[in-house]
Amino acid sequence: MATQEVRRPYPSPEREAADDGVALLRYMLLMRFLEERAMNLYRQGKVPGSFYDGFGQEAVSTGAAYAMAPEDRLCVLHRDLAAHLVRGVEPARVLAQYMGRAGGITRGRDGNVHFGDPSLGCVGMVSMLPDMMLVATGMAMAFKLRREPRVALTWFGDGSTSRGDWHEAMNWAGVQRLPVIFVLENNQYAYSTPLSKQFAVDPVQRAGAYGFPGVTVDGNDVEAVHAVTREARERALAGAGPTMIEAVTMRMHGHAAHDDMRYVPPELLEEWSRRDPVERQERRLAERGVDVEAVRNEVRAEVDRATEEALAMPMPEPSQATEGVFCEGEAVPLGDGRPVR
Amino acid sequence: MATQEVRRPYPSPEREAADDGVALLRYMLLMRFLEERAMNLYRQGKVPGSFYDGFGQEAVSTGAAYAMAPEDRLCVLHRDLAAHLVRGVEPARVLAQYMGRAGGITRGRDGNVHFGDPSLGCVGMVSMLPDMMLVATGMAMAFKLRREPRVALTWFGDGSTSRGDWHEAMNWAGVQRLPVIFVLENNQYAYSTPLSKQFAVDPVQRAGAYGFPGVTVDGNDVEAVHAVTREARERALAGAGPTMIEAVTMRMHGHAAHDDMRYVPPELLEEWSRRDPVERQERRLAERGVDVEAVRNEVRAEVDRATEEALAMPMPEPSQATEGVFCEGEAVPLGDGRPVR
Amino acid sequence: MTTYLEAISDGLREEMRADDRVLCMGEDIADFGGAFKVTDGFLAEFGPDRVMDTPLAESGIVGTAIGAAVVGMRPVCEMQFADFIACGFDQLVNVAGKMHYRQGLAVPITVRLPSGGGFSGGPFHSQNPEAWFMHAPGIKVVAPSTPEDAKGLLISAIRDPNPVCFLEHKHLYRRAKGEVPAGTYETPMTARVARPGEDLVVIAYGAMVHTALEATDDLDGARVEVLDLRSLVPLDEAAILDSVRRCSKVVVVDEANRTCAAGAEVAALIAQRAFEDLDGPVVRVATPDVPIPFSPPLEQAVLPSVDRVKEACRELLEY
Amino acid sequence: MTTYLEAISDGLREEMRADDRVLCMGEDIADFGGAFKVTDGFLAEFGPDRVMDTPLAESGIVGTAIGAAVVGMRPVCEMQFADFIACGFDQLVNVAGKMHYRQGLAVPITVRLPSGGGFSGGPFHSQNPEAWFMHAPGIKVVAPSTPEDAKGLLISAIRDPNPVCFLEHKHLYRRAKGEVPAGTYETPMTARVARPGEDLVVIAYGAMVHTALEATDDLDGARVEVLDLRSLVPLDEAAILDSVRRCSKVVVVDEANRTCAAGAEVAALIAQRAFEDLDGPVVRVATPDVPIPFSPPLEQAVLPSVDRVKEACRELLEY
Ligand SMILES: Cc1ncc(C[n+]2csc(CCOP(=O)(O)OP(=O)(O)O)c2C)c(N)n1
Ligand SMILES: Cc1ncc(C[n+]2csc(CCOP(=O)(O)OP(=O)(O)O)c2C)c(N)n1
Ligand SMILES: [Mg+2]
Ligand SMILES: [Mg+2]
Repeated sequence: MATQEVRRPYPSPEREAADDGVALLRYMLLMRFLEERAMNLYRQGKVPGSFYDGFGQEAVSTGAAYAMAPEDRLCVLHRDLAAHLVRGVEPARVLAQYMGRAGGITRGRDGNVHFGDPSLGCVGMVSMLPDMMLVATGMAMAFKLRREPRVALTWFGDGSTSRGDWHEAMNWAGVQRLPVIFVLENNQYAYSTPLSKQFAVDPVQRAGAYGFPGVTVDGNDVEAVHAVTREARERALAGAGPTMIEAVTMRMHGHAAHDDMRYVPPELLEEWSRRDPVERQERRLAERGVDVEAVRNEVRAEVDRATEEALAMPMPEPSQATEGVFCEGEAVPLGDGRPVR
Repeated sequence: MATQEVRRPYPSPEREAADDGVALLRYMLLMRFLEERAMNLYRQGKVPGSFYDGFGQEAVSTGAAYAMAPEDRLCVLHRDLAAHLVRGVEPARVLAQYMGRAGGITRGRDGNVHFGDPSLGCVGMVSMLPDMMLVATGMAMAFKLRREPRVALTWFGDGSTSRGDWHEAMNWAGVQRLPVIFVLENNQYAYSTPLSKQFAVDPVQRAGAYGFPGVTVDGNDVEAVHAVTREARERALAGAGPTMIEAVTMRMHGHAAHDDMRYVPPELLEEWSRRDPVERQERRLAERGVDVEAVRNEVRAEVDRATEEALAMPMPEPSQATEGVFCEGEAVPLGDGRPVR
Repeated sequence: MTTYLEAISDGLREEMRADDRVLCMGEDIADFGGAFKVTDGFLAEFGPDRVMDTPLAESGIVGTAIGAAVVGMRPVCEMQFADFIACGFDQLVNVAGKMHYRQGLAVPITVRLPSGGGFSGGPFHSQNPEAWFMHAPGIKVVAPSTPEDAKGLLISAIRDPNPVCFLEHKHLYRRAKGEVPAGTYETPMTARVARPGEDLVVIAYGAMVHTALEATDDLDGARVEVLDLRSLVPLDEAAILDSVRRCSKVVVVDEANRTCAAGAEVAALIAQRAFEDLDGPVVRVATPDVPIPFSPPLEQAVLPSVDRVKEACRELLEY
Repeated sequence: MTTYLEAISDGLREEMRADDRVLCMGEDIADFGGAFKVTDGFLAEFGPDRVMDTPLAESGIVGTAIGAAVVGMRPVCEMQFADFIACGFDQLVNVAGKMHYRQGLAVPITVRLPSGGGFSGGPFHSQNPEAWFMHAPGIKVVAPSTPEDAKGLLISAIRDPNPVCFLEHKHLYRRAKGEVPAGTYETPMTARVARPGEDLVVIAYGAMVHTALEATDDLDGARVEVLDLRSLVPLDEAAILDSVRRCSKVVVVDEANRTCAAGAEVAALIAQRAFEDLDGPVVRVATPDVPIPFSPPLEQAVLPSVDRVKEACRELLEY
């Protein structure tokens, strides 16, 4: 698992904007098609347990992850598949992960989006939300202590803002002015719980009381998310401390595959479906003269190939179930010392 | 322990202001003299473990507790001895508590200010700060659900604001607009940790982001603390929700008896000693024509009597050490159904 | 026939009808009826004051429940999964557990913990946390295996003046079925002989009672007793010792991670108090000390299976 | 002669000198040098980047330490008292403990836990929380009893690529004294025969090793072995079974609350794996399941005393 080979490069933030726009679309599409495929596999009984997706929120993970450099470190959350793809996780391994196959990122040990590829500088989330806020804060703390020009970033949901760890991370990051970016994915619901039961005031307004800016961005505009994250990253690198970004979006599917979302007013879904982030970026690129259909076809073909590949992967060996609880060798830091991507 | 007899009444908030001023002084003096006595007993080896006091902060617990009605409920913190006295705890039982005697409020089971007299409507704190924030919030929640015109109040320190439970309580109280009052006792330090290492922005400024007001008050002016708490109580009763009160004060002694406070600049102590809350209230009352010396003498005599009484109390029986882990009878609510004081 | 899940709903509903101090708190339990639908329909019947959707905050849930309990309510908290109690651990262990001993104040809260594995829930949706709370004084811990007991023990838990962890095994929710008495009744916090026997006793609780029964149903003609603990705190020592006295051979089955689990306590108790009655080692079958893996072949490899229990019993019978 | 406390300081200091990835985090550890002065003088020597006063936030301490560890640091976290780890429980158990198994990522953090009672610390400053972490896969747990081992085990813990809970017993801080080698050295996470014997073995760890030694020093001429576990995870099963084989009688002494404690695990292990070697019941001496009371007569009544251990040994010897 801790294979640390050099992986294929990913688009650098220094690229041309037009080119970036296509890359952004590509990752959003890849996330969407992969999740759609995974949902089919789930319906076919090939994905054990439950299945969670980020339909309608693809811009948030894509835009933010794309603004990060290879040496930055990410804690990726459950609606943020695109972040893994941006970092370079192969689609086949994602599908294998969902299906609990030996070739999945966690080799069947964990499910769903509970993974991170250490060689790509990502820590997989734990279910307990938003525990990863503190992990990201700790990574940023190490960067600052070592005077490395690197940034940590993590996502979290509107519901997650209610837990104590959220506060401890915000406070810590503020006191120490750490190079960390917190992306609040405000998708209107936490499972069935609407914002009004979660907080009295939008949490982005709390940022100031922790000593750093909170900015709200249209979470369905991938270029806007990208731009605002890039700025936050520059602030962090300049020693100006953390930024909280609130990306306003909508969870267009149920909390998980079993959830019929009765509790969401249909008008709300309708309204948000008109703001679909993928279609929006497609329209934008079409105006810029990009052959969007070609990109879609390319991505679709990639997902088809990935599906075949993943389905060919074996299930893990039962005999391995008890291996690796402890690290027996050297502790290899997350993607350390190497161009992780 | 769960004796629920009717206890002696305590001064009602409806009393005359002048009269109140004396009562306020009386409780501040009682706290101060009792703690001074306890410190002597500690030095004589009669108080096991450690010893914590609230020297210089007497106005905060006195003023706030005095604004609460008998039917209100309090979670009292470690610098807030006066709150217990205001509620009606007998001084002898406080000294017995410190000394681990059978007649102490917890009968030797817990030490220091870790006590609450259930029959007086108080819950004793646990050490884990600020866990009681949530307990107070829960009491307020019950009051609101039952539509009872009652308020819960708790104190907490500047350091305590960093912990997750603080946030969970603030958020919950805000979402549900609960009749709860949070008193931040900003005494400049958490053990040896100064404010600057604890937070980037004064926590009173966070209150707004939870949906309720945060007000700052001179924590060394007992009448001011009393007035602001009374207002907060009225807001709560009117259904307007929580208030956070920041009482700015100074911890004039070490964190506990063993702490020499090397880390506090002497100038700071000197500056604050000029603002001593007891002397301030004495000056104020003297101007109002009160015979302050008489009050002092009265209180001193009370503490002498209490000391004798406490010293005469036996230590608890070892055979009782394992009793009462579980409640075997009826669950009697905190001072329920009776005029608790 | 009522399912284990329906029995829990039923018990909770009946007790809410019987006692208006009872209220439910948890994430997504009102409008949505709970992740497992235990409180489905409760909002309509009891209203939002008694069926409360809370913010996503487990310490908040436990802590505010404690506050409400000490002023006279009887809160029933739902953890969406038992695993999340780790986030409310301090309030439960330090505030609720020690309250009565320290100050004679009762904390009548019930914490419902949907626990256990077997359906690819992975490392964070499959845990059996009961031993943590057995090792925390002042907290009762019950873990029913049948619908009848699930209902009765939930009612007992709610009526108990102490904090009670109510372990409801997710894998039993729809699998375990049985007759359930109507109305309210209390199941005592004592063990129950699930099947009498005399050659060997398998001691278990929760889902493992079913594994034990299945494993020993037809074990080469041996008459195997199955003792269903039902309650872990208090632990029915008399019943355990009695079974051991009669059977002389013991297998303790526990779905939790082996080290310091409930099974360890039971085995240690027997090793001290029933040493003379033993005709063989006290055998434990448990999940090894690994996080519960997600993928079915891995998960099946670690959870105690019918086959593993069978094998352990056979070996011990031959001892 | 070096005290246990000095030995811990010394080990930490030496390892900080030897490895600049090591940093200390905790409440009041920099300027003040820690509530027990373990890090006294560290700020001056290593500066504020490596000796960090944190906000009052245990989950924050553990969680940020995890983050720093996964990117290459070796954080040593101090809980001001072990009891406060309840507030950082989730991060330790769910994030740190399961990280390597799930994703092959090492979390080399050490969590220092000043634990134990005996000095009127009361219910919140006297706990022995080790069993909670023994019951959480992926976390190592060590508990030295001597200055030499305290230093060596702390260095081993820091160098270990896994999360390690380091239990330092407060009652030993100034009471336990001994020779301590200079420089850095690692003490293995295995048991140690504190005193060889053959009539009975007392198995203990931490402060209870001293209680066991004192209790059995002159026990009517019996040759009593004392096995100091030193490490609870990994647990040195071979050493335990070997002692039992040689002595045939066992008393397990544990200062923690009895139910599901480390002592329960040791007793259960013996009951299964050394049954044939036993010449009597596996006797446990532990603190009953009560919060640790404050007042000296009450506290003394619950903590395992020299007398209680003596009595248990005598009874068993006569068995
Ligand atoms: C500490 C904790 N409690 C409960 C859960 C169960 N749970 C899983 S997702 C979820 C809702 C999360 O809402 P939000 O943070 O808004 O993220 P979203 O799923 O909307 O992206 C809940 C309650 C959890 N994962 N963690
Ligand atoms: C959760 C927790 N961690 C650590 C401690 C140890 N401790 C006791 S008091 C204290 C400082 C508290 O500071 P503050 O909240 O400002 O209260 P003050 O003592 O200044 O009134 C600390 C760290 C504690 N009581 N609780
Ligand atoms: Mg959400
Ligand atoms: Mg303070």
